[in-house]
Amino acid sequence: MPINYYIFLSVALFCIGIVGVLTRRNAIIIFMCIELMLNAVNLLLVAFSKMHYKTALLAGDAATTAGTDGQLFVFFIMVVAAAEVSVGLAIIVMMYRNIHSVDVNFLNRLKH
Amino acid sequence: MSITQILFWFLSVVALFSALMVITSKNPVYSVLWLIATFFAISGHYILLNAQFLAIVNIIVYAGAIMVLFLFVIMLMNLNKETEPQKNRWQKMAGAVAGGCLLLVLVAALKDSDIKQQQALVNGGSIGLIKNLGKELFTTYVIPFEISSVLFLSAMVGAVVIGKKE
Amino acid sequence: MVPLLLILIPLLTGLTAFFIKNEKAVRSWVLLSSGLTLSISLLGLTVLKEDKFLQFQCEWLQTLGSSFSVRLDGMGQLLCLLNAVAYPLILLATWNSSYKKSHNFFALMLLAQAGMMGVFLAMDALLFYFFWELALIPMYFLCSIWGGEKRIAVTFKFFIYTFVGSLLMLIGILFIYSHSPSHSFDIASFYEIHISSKQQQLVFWLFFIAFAIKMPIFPFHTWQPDTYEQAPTATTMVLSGVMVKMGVFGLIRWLLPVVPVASYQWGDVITTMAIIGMIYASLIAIQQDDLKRLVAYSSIAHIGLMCAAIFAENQSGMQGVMIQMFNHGINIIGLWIVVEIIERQFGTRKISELGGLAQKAPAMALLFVIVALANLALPLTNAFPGEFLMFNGLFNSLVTKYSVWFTAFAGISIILAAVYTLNMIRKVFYGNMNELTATVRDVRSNEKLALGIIVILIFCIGVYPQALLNVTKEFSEAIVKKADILPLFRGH
Amino acid sequence: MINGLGRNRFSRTGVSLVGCGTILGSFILSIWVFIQVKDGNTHVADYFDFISVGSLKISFAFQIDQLSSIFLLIITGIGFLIHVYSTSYMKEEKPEHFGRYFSFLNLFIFSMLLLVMGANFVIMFIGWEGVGLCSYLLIGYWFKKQEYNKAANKAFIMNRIGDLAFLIAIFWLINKLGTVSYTEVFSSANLAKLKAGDITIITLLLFAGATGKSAQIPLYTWLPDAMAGPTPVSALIHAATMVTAGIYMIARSNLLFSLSSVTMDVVAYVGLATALLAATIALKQNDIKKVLAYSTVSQLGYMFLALGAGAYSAGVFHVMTHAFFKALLFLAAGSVIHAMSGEQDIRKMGGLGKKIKITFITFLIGCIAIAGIPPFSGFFSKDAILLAVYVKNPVLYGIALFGALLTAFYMFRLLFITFSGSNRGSEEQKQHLHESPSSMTIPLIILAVLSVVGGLVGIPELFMKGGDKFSAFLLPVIAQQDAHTVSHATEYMLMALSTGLVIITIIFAWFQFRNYQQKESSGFGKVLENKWFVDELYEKIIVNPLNKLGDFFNAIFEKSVIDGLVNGVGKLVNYSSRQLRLLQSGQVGLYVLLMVVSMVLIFVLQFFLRK
Amino acid sequence: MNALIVSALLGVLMMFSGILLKQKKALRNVAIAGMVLLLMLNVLEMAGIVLFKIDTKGMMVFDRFALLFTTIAFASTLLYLLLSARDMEKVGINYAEYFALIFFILCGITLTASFKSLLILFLGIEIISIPLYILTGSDKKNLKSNEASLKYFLLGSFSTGLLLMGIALIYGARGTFYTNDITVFTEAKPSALIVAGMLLVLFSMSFKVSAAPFHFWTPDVYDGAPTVFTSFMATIVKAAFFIAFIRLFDDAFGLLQSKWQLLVAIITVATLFIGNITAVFQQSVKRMLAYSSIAQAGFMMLSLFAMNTDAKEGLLLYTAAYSLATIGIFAVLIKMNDYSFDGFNGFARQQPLLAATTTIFLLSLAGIPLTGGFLAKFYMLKAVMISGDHLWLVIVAIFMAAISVYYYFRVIQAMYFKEGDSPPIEVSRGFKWTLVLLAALVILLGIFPSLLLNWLYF
Repeated sequence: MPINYYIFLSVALFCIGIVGVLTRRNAIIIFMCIELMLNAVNLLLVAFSKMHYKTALLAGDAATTAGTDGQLFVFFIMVVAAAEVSVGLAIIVMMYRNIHSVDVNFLNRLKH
Repeated sequence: MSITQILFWFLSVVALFSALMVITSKNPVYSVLWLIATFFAISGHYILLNAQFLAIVNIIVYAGAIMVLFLFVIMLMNLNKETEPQKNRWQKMAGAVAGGCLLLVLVAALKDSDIKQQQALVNGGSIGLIKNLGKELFTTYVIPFEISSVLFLSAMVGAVVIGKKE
Repeated sequence: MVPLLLILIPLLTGLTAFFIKNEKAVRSWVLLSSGLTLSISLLGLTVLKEDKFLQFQCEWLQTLGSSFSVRLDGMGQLLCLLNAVAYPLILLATWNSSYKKSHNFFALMLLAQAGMMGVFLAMDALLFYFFWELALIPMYFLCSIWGGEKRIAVTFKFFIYTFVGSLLMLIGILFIYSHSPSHSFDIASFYEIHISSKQQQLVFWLFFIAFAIKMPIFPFHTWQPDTYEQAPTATTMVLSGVMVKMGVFGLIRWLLPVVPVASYQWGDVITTMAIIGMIYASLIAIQQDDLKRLVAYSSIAHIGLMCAAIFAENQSGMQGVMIQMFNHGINIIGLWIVVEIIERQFGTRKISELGGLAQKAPAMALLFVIVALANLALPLTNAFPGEFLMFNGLFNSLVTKYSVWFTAFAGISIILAAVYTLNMIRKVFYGNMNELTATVRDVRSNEKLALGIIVILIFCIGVYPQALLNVTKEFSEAIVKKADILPLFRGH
Repeated sequence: MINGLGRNRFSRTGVSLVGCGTILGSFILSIWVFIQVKDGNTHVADYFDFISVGSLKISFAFQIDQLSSIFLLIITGIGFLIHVYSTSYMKEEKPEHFGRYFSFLNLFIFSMLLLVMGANFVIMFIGWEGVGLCSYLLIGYWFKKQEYNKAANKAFIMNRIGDLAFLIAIFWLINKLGTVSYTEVFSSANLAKLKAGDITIITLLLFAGATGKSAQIPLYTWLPDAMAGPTPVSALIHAATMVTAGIYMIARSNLLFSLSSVTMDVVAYVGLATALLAATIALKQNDIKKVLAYSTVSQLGYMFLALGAGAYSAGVFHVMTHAFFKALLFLAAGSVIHAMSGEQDIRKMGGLGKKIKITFITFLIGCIAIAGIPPFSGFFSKDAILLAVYVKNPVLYGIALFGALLTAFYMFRLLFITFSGSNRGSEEQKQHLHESPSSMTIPLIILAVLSVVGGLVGIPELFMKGGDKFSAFLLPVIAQQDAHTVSHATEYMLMALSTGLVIITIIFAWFQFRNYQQKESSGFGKVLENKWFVDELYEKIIVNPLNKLGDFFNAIFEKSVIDGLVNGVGKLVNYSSRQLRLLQSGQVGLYVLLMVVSMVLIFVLQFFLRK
Repeated sequence: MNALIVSALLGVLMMFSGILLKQKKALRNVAIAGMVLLLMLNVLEMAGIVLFKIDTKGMMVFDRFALLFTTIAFASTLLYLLLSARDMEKVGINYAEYFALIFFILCGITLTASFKSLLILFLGIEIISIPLYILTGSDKKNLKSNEASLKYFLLGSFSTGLLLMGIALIYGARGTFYTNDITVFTEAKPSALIVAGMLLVLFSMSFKVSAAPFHFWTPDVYDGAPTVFTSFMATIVKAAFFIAFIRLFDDAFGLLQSKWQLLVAIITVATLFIGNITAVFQQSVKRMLAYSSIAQAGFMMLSLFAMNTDAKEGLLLYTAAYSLATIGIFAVLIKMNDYSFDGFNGFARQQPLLAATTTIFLLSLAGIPLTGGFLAKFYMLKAVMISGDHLWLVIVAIFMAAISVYYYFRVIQAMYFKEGDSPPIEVSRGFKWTLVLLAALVILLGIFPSLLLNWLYF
């Protein structure tokens, strides 16, 4: 598959995530959109990893492990995302406990 | 058009469509479900790229664990209705336009990059297999791996700090 | 050794003064300190004339290309002397004024003195900048804590204003540094730079604005009357007597020789500005009803003349400026002392509310009239030789085509100076007493002593100015030579 | 020569003794000096470097030659007399004020001596300003009256205007010659170096300086006001000595002036105009001292006329004779005022001639002298001037003669109104009327004698072989210009003409004012009474606009433009701060939006705008 | 390496001591002792004594720059703990956990100071960020704290997304995460992927150091977070991000300077402008300090712009001077009853020593000579000046510095020149002495910066 396809697909997903962050006001959904962005990155990394692998193969290195690092990076991203989710949801829940809402528009005690 | 290509297009369309549905669904629960659909599509891509390990982890961790957690929280908060009132339309519009512009700009910037001729190897290569990744992870990447434990520890402590009732 | 002591004595005594809570003790301490400074300064001027005494250098910030380098040269001698003379005078004159938390007051005063000493002695641009600011900060606190009603806003304006100026100077310093051949802040390497005329002009303005604000030169002067009005008089004396000289000093040491071409190119503009300022300030002074503001505007006019004379770029003007810096310092302190006495007695500085003081306070009237006349540069008072030389320098300047016009217009201001000074004397000291002024008491002995010393200085220097001129002779020759760009033209 | 200032700690007698004694000492020294220089010597005493910068060297040096010795004599001599006179005139003052008076007076003498003895222009300038200062101090001597103080200020400021011109002239000299000492400036080598244009400018500037000090158009208005000071001061400073400093200066620089015909003409015309203007004003003044003041201005005009005509020695001669008779007149007027208990308005006097005889007679002598009736001193000096003018231009002569007639007219008007007719003063004044004490009358008498015979030193050759000693004496200093080109017959005729006309005028005045009654003047008289409205004119075109300008600067320009700009920057910062912080709305959505928008912009900039 | 491992271990230790030790004082003492140990080990490592020798496969390198910075950060943290550890009690019940989180953050700081791989950078940033989200929200009953936490979390995650996208793009172009390999040779035209990735990384890092226009979270979060943690976030953490920033751009994109220099200049100017201007109108000192931290970030950005030896030295000096001063001010601020400017009215009369030290800190922040702040700013300006023809940037910076005087001096004015009647505050003797020590350090840095900077070389 041409790498450009993956790039565009990922970028599209990434931007959809951004649009979600911009347009929604439910904190949980915003957070989900961020996860979507991370997944777009993951996809891109995997695609690149395979691209580099292919490049190395074509260069004649049959036993190459080029591109492994990309996939491992994805693994770490997932790890971090998991940790982030636990903390993030805890914060959202705490917020909800206090003001019974997860609407970010209500987050305006702090301004100016 | 080979089967791989068909699959690629199919998965791409699914991923994009469900991603769009995530951000447009009124009901948060639907959003979660659409997001899970997206993750599945992405996992499909991983499989297509012969990155089985990540595909599995993606489904288990993301779709399985994380999204369930989301769903759980949403349910806990009783947000499974269309609770969200209409957001300021101008802001929505502005958000969509800004995001669109960003997409446009990124695509325009990247479309002529020097690697546009290159291909991602589909359906082949063994680097995505658990054996290879594991070997690499526990040799070269052992330090980051250990470090991520600190991350988890802090996340754990954090969850305790935040969650514990006073 | 001498310059180091000149800085260290006020600095250390100042720091110690913070901890002497007893008012009497702190006064004596400060008097002791300033007396010591004065005697060291005099020693440096008379006995310890060899280079090894007048120079001090040690490593400091060498990675930055800067060192702790201080030296007493001609102009430095004079200004340090002024600084050293001013303090005992001020202390004497304000011996009866009480300040709450006086230890802090005097400590800050001494710190300011240390800062000013440093400015006059520094031979390294960065060090110069350090001291420049060090002098400013204590002033800020002095004026803000012990000043008049509107002190906070006014002092703050003063502070910000001068701070902006000094920051611009900092840019200038950095600019020269980055273009200096040896990447050093040493003044010698500053004197050696070769930069294009455009760059010179840039640097010129960066420096000039800083100095112009400090002096102050029209139209950068608006902080000054307000600050003088609001500051406690002892501080005002330091400000106007010594601190404004920092700007003039800076022009001579750090601007003219460093960027001679730009100084030449902009000389006419600056001189015009200075002269407009002189007339402008004099006209305003005529209209003033507040004694402090009147003196403040008069100071602007006088400083304007110094600025104009500097840009005449000849030795007459230069030496005139140098001795005038000293003399103006002495005279204006004298004026302030009287203003302080008046304000302390009557609680007002309004000229319109005063009158007839000479009837009951003849000594005060006499001393004041002498100082005021010295301020007018009457012959045989100290200001005359200075003004004479400055006007002569201005008139005989080779670097401008308009010297005659400059002199003529600058001359108008000396007429106007007569107008406002005499009017002030007339309205304050002459005429009939009113209810307020009927309670006047003559000067106390300490005030009389301070004024007496000033008057003696006025006459001594007025009759034999050559003593001071000799001090600055070589230095001014060197500066004029450095600033002279005519050889450059001849070369091409 | 330099007097210690008699300070106010002494008793009154002590002060008088110290004051008079030092002047007497000076006088004696002056005579000694006079004898020393009689045979054409010039002494230059160089004390120390006053200012020495680069190539410019100004030393504190004195030069005594014939010209300065004449002035020395006048200054110390008349000064001494006036000191003596003052001891009783001022005796009603409080001790400290009495001391102050004498210290000022001595300071004045000191400055005046400095002025005439200085060996260069700078020292002259020092004295020049010094006398201005003393004049200021003495005019404002009675400092309780703001009117007087204003007059003092006016005097000082007007002098300063002249001083500025003088100062610029000095700079010009330094610029061209690099020196200010007389001997060097007037050396023929240096004079030859100067271009004609430079000479004209320098001399004009010097003359402008002289107009300030010597009360010529346009800077004369301070002198009449200066009569606010004590009368002896008026006599000494504002009649006999200080005001003649301008003449001294020009006479001193005669070599320079002679090289510029333009300046000479200007000097002559200004002098003549001043003489006429002041004389016309004097016709209608009612203050006894004001009349004398305008008369002084007028006489100074004559002196300048002489200088302008090139008759320097005649000018200096007139300075001397004028010093005698004008000091006399003033002192006599002082005596009158003293007698009338401070009354100065001649309309309230009259018939005093019988009561205070000595004063009357001395006043009369003064009047005759000033009117120029032979053989009184004024005749010779004035005649010398008129003759010189005639040589220069007969039309000018006519005008000058007319001025001389006016002089005679107003002086005798003054005399008759004051001393003849009946007394118009109050009863109390009539009671109080008495002759002054001897310490006042003796100087009067001495001066009267001098006024009578003083002219003889300059008696023209016409009358006496070997006459005109005066010019001869000054010859080393003043190059003789006025080679007589008129025949003796013409000279006689001119003398006779002027004398005759003067006598006719006096007789006319006698009929006019023998029995003076007060009446309103009208029309032109009003203009004269108000001094041609010159003061008002100055007020309108110079003082008021300057005040307005200052007001404008102070109230509007300073506050709203300059300070406004500075504060405006602060306000701008404050305003933008208030606006900018609204950006921080607290809305996460907005934050992200702004971030994304700026990202887009930066991307666009990076990829599509930059090459 | 010493620091990395020990800080992680200390974090764990604190977690457990929270269970074992019930006394808060004991906990505090353990934490402080641990901090001292950490600092000492780090200094030992600078002297060449390394306890743990682990092959990081080139992903990290503990060079002098990194070690010196970690030393600065640890020393600052030690002082911070000495001054403010007691005040953490007021925040909530999880006293031990706060210390644990702080140690974890320090672990992250060690990573960001010494990374050579984008992966380590990413992990380091996350290890710093996640505990911060928690600390921000640790005052659970306080809605402001909640809000700040959530905002910080959402925006922080968003910026992490950007960072990851950037890393992915860079990886795509180059196939490696090692920073040194990203631009090892000069190319006529760098790949669009690298440039785009670099921009995204730039945005993300700008976000972390709160540079405009990615600064929006800063005022709200700093304001909402418990003051004691704001102090930590605004100083040591921000400094760490800056070190990461400059390290990344030096190693990875140093050769592309022409590509990003203008952008950095724009960001710098915007940051200086927004930070300084907006701070002028604030009514709360805490919020003013938040804006001031943005403004200071603008100055630190100058080092990124110039990217030469002076810039790096200067940045270290800047982080030290800025951290010390800000920690000091916050330590005093925590004690105040009223965070508004008026709350400081008459403070000098009530607490002359505290007022004097606060004044020194404020002067340092304003960049007045003889304080560390001045030399730090001076280094920055000098770096820019000798990096080429960028006078305009220096002039902008200077004018903004002048504006900064305005708001810093408002505090001084309130303390010294205004009368106030706020109830007196209690401070311990130790607190005072630590504050004096801090002030002395600030001045020492202002007079002899070489005491610090010589460590870079000797």
